[in-house]
Amino acid sequence: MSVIQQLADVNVDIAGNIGTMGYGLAAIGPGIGVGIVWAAYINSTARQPESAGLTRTYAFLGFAVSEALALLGFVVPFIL
Amino acid sequence: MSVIQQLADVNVDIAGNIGTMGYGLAAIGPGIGVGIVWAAYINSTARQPESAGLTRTYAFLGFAVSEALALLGFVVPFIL
Amino acid sequence: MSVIQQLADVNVDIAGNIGTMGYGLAAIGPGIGVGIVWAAYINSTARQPESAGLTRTYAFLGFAVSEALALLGFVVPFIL
Amino acid sequence: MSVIQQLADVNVDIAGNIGTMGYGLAAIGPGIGVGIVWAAYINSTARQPESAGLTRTYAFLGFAVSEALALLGFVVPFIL
Amino acid sequence: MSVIQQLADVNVDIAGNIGTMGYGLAAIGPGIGVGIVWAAYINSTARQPESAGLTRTYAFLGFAVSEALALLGFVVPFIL
Amino acid sequence: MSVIQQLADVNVDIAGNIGTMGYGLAAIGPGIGVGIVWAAYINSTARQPESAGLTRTYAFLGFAVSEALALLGFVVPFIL
Amino acid sequence: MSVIQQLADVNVDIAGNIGTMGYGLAAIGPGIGVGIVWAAYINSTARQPESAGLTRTYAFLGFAVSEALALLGFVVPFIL
Amino acid sequence: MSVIQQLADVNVDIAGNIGTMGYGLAAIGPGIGVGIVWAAYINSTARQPESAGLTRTYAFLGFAVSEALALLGFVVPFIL
Amino acid sequence: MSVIQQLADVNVDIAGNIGTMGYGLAAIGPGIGVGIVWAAYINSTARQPESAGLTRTYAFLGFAVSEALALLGFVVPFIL
Amino acid sequence: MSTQLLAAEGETNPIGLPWGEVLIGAIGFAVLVWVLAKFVWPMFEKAYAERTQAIEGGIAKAEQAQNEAKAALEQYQAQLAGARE
Amino acid sequence: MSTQLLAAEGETNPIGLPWGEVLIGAIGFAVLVWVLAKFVWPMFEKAYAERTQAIEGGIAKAEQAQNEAKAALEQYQAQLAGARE
Amino acid sequence: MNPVLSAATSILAAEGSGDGGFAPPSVEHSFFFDRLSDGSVIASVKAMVLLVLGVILIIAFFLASARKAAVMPSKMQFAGESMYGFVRNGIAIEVLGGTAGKKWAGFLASMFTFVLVLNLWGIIPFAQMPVNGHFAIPVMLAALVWVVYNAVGIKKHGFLGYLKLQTVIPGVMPAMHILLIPIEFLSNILLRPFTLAVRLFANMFAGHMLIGVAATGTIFLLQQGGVGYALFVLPAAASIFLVFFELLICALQAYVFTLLTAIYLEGSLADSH
Amino acid sequence: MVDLTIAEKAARRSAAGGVWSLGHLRVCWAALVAGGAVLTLVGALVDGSRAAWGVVLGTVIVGAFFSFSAVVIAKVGERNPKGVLAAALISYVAKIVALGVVLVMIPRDGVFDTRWMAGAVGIGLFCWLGAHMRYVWTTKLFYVDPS
Repeated sequence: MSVIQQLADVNVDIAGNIGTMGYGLAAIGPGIGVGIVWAAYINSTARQPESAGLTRTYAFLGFAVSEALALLGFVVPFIL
Repeated sequence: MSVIQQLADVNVDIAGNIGTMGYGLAAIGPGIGVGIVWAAYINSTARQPESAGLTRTYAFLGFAVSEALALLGFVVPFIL
Repeated sequence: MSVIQQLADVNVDIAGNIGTMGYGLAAIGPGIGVGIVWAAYINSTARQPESAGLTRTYAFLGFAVSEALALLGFVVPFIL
Repeated sequence: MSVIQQLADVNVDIAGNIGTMGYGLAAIGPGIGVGIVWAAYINSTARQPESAGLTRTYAFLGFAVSEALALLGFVVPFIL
Repeated sequence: MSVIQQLADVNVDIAGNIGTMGYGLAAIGPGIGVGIVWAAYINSTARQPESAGLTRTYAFLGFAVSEALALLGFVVPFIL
Repeated sequence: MSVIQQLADVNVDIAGNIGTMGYGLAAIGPGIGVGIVWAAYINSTARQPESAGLTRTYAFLGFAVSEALALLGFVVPFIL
Repeated sequence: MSVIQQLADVNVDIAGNIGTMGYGLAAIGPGIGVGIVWAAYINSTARQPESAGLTRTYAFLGFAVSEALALLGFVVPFIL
Repeated sequence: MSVIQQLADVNVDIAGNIGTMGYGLAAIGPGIGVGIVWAAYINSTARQPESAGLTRTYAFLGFAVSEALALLGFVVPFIL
Repeated sequence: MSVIQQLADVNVDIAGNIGTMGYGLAAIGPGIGVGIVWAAYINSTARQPESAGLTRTYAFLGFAVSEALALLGFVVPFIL
Repeated sequence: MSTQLLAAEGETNPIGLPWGEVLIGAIGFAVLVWVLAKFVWPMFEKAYAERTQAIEGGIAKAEQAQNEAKAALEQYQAQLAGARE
Repeated sequence: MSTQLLAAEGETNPIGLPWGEVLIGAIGFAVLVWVLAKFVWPMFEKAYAERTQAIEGGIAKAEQAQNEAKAALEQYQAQLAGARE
Repeated sequence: MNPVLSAATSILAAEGSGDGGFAPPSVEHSFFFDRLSDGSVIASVKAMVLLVLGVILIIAFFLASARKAAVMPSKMQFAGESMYGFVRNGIAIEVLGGTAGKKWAGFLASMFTFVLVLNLWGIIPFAQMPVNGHFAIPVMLAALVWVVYNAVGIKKHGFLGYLKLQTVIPGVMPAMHILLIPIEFLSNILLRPFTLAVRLFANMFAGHMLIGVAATGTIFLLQQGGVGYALFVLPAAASIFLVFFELLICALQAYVFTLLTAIYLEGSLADSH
Repeated sequence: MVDLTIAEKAARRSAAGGVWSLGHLRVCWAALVAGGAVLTLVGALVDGSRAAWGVVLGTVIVGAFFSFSAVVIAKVGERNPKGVLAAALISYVAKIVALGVVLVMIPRDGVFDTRWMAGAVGIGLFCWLGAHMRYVWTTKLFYVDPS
């Protein structure tokens, strides 16, 4: 049995690595998260300027751990 | 029956692992969530500096459990 | 009829399991939700430290039920 | 006419069920929604501890109906 | 002309119904919307306990119409 | 030249209608929007009970026009 | 060299128009936007009932321009 | 070796233009943005009716920038 | 064994580079983050004009670290 | 129910509407509503009413007695006043 | 998947579930009943006690009020009778 | 694997170890294993038996509790009374107001108990099938509600008056009505019974499937042995947690169904939109 | 009296740069150029001139990317402090689109070695952000602008 009837007209021309989309997606969340952290730091510093020193450590920490998620997304394609 | 008429012009050149997109997606939520947690900690510390010690535990806890979801997304491609 | 004219140059090299994307998507919501819950707990504890014991149960409960959705997404690829 | 020139080097290795992505998507909204509900309950309990009993019913109600949407996404692949 | 050199090693194994993704997407909005409605009800009840009876009807109505959108997405795959 | 070595093992089994995804996407926005409208109505009624009659018209109006977008998404697959 | 061993079992059955997804995406933003506009109108009317007449024009205007974006998405598939 | 056993039953029937999805994506941001702009305008006008003239300029500006982005998405598919 | 029965009617016509999509995705999150940071700056400056100098420094930093993620997305396609 | 039958047919549509089930459900619900409305809810309402009667009616009766007592007291005082003149 | 399960249906019991599922469901239900008996039943008992208390108290109070009023009435009437003499 | 344990677990599973892969319970397995012929008349005999049994149980319970309704309630009477009182005071009178509430309290209480008991069959051992997971029952109830609230509205306002009440939002500029009337008609007249039915059905259906997946997963891991012994605790714990969650969902859906019925009735009886 | 000098320097910086000081740009450019120079040298030694040109391009991209918005925001902010949000977003979109065009235009096998360019962008990024963070962390800042 060998019934074939095909009328294709394909014209595909795609290139690239899916890892780029992976990084792109991984950058969405941290991009927003980092923004939220610094926005909170700016707001609280403006209201209580004397607390700037106290909270600066945590602002940098929050920024670093959120950013780390994006950088991990940068590494994932290499080890997968 | 065997009617074929095909005019393809394909030129695909894709590579990569879908797991990278999985990690990327898994990083969106925690990226934002971690940002929200630290933002809350910064805000509340700035307002009530005396509560910093009390809430620090929970800031780290919240950060850890939210981040864990992203790190799980890092592991999933290996065990699936 | 059998007109074929094909100039393909394919070079695909994709791997992976769609389940990873499923987990990734499932982690978005809980990632944010967990962040919101802990942010609320941090804020309310900082404001009313005496309420920390009262609300802690609910913070853990909210965290657990939100996180459970992501963990379910971890299991789904195995049973589907 | 039959001009073919193909230099493929394919190496695909994909597996999985689209239903996992369906569940993943269905978990996004409830994950956030559940977080919002419990955050509201934590906040209002911390502010008005005497209202905790009154609002607890509704916190559980909101949590259950929001969570149900995600669990629904869990069974959709079975019936479709 | 007929130059072919192909070294494929395909191993695809995908299954599923796109309707599951349709439901998943349809559940995102209502999942959040329902959460917002109940959060508002919890907050307002905690602040003005005497208004609980007045607003309960609207909380349930808002929950029902928001949820309806997800339930519609549950049956769309069957009728399409 | 004609070197072929292929070891495919394909097993695809996908079905469904893209219209379901269209409806699902169309339901995201209104699902959240409807929730926001009713949340605002609940909050404002709880605070100013005497304004309930005045704002009810607009609560129903806002709900209807937001819902309309989702219902339109329900119809689009049939007419497209 | 010509080693072929193929055991495909393809069973794809997808239908639909991408325009539906286009409309669905186009309805996300306006669905939320319309909700926000009416929520703002409800809130401000409840607080300052005397301003209802003043802001009504702008509520309808904001609703119209936001909704227009979705309705445009309804028309785009027809003219594209 | 040449074992082939293929029982395909492909039935893809997708139509439409990806440009519609482009427009849809482009409309998400402005749809929400326009809503936020008008909501802010309604709120501030209700609170300080005398500031209506001053803020109207900014509202229209924000609305224009927001809407322009969507119209850009509307035009791009035609010129691409 | 060679049972083939195929009735395809394919008509695909896609083009593009996945790297650009990855880049586009990577630009979304930082774009929102940048908006959040500067919105916080404007708000806090409007409330406490005297703190503008202090918070501006942090706004610049938050802005830079958030947009760095998008820049990183720019190079991913080159090294992958 | 035999295995062959099950194996022979396809799957049941989970959102199908077997009219037999609709009928049985409707009859069951109708019977439930009728029996409860006829024999149960009136009894409860009667019990509620009796209870209210027992408490509020008792209080009302007490009030009435009190009023009578007050009237008697007034009468007594009036007579007392009249006697003193 | 379905052939295996369908084949299994034939051998299973009229309740249509493999005993494993029944057992696990029963364990879960037992835990549920235990928790309800431990935490909810006392609340029910308390509510019942309160309710009967409230009704009894209400009736008793009503009766007491009635008695008091009656006693007062009798007293006044007695006084009235005495004054008339 | 231990032969004794193996035998035990294979009896528990009653479907053999199969080909080793995990087979989740199918819809047929969970809901339609004993349909009559092709299932177009009765899709599950067990569900119908449970339905009739449920009705009998409710009637028996309430007759027993109301048989000699006294001023001083017995425990039985207190249980029945508080259930009726919950619907009467908490739903009917609160939503519909005094007179209409007392009139409809019986109907709403019957509906609440009916839905509740039929839901609860899903977690009661040996029954273990929520009857409302069969689409026919929720559809029947929702259709009844639809007929009732429309009939009540038409009786009070007349046909055109009722249509105007349900579709026209007062105080809106006339041009908007072109958009609003169809939407309001759709969401108030057509979608209400539909969502009422689907909400109840989908929740019970999903809950039952979830419990089934957790239970079969536990058995599967036990049969697998090895690492399965370490992992089976997770689905086992999940299936116990799910019983609690299902109790919540059962009660909640019965409450939501009844309350929405009351709200829709109130919408038909109201004087304005 | 180290503190005093730091305070004086900060005051001078604030006064010199106006309200919208861009002092961090100098430090960041210094770090970036230093890193870029080292990497150019390494690239030239390892892979030849193409690698060196790639590193230079990458370094320029990083510097231009960060400096552009910073300058635009500062210029807008001096005149209309409320406009910084719009300035930030518009300049961000503009440079993202420009970068996208560059991404598509850069030839993979031209004068630039794109892999070295990518590496230079990554390393330059860290140099820049590190310098910026150190600047913010160590500079003495006033709670209130001295004006």
